[in-house]
Amino acid sequence: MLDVLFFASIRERLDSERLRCAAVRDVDALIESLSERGPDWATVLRAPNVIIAVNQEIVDSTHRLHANDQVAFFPPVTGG
Amino acid sequence: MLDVLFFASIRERLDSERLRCAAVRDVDALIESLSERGPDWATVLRAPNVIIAVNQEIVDSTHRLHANDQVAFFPPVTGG
Amino acid sequence: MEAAEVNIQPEDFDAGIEIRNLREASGTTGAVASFVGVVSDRNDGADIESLLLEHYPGMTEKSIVAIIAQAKQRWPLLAVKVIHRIGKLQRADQIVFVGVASRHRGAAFAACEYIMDFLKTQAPFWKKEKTSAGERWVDARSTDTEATARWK
Amino acid sequence: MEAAEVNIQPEDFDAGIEIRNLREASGTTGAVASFVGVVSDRNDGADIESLLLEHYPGMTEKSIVAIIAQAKQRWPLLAVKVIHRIGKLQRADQIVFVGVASRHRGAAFAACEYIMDFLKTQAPFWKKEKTSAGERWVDARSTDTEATARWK
Repeated sequence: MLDVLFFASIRERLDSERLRCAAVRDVDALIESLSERGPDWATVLRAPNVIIAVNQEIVDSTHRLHANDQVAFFPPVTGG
Repeated sequence: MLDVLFFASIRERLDSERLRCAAVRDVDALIESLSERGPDWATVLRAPNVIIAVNQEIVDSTHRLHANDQVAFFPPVTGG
Repeated sequence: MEAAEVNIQPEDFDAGIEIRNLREASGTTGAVASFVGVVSDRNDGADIESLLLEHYPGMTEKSIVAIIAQAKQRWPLLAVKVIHRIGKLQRADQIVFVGVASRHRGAAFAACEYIMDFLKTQAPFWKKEKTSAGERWVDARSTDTEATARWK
Repeated sequence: MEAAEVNIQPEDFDAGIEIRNLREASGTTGAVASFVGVVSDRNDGADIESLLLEHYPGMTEKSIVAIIAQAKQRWPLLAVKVIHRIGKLQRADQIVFVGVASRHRGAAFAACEYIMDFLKTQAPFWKKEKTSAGERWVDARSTDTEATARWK
């Protein structure tokens, strides 16, 4: 299983903070699988400025996934 | 009269902190006049890194002097 | 016990205590440069009433530790401290502290600004502003991205 | 009453109080960058026991006020504070505080470093070190002169 997290505006737009889903080949395949959850999901997760982190390291959508990976989707950061 | 001040290593080498002397045309003339006070004075006051301030503004040795000017001689600064 | 280099916390901090700790952490340090970020009263033309700071627990600490490690590779640093607040903050509240001790003032200044610049663009924090017109997520600034580019 | 921007004093200072004053001096400031200089334990290969700081009363304040005015012409600053100690200082004592508040962190960092760089090369202070080998006047450093040159 994958541990999938959403933060900030993405969390709000998807109305989802965290979910678990079956392991797939890579992040692109995960987005494809998540897109079945609602009409907004593909738009939100494919937006050009979305940042993807796997196990808390920033990656791109071709990143390969493994069982128990933690995958996070979030907008550009605005701390400090 | 001029109010003449010496600081730090210059004060120590001349063994003088402050003196008053008759107004002269410019700083060069003041150094010439002060040089009569002892064999070291011309050497110390003409050393290439000596800084001259008149009325607390940095000047060069051609600076014209006026009655009641305050003239200071000091080495490169080392605060901070 | 050595204090952690990175604290993510809802509580306020005392910059004076942090600067004193940085001075003492390394004997006689020479130089401590520091930065305190404060909640602004205005942003993008609206009055800010309060701010909600969300973060990604775990990754936040990890990303700041990595930024500090990069800074230590570039400059000879003796001690570093980063504190970032989370949760609800009011106008004029302190948000972030970055302090750097070094023997050399140039290194302390540069590393402090480097850490702030990368924290702004890499550490997973998000600000939601409450203004008179309602709530909104703060947009990332292109000037912040440019600020990191000059360190390349 | 507004506090003076420049204090030349034998007494120690509390950087935390100064940073708080800078934050409060200008409502909500956004950014406060600050610097604390500390008496080093070593200089030019000798252990330093203590330091005597001499200055030129009157000109010191005037030169720092002029440096602050130059910084305010270059950057949009909300508040500035400079404290420099004089007299006898021990190893690890604080010597100097420079703090700058601005809405913009880049301006706060740059102005703080600018003021320190010019204070080092223009404000009439002189350090006499007491080492195990005796007393000596500290030599001016060419690196400090170079640090001001880059602001031209």
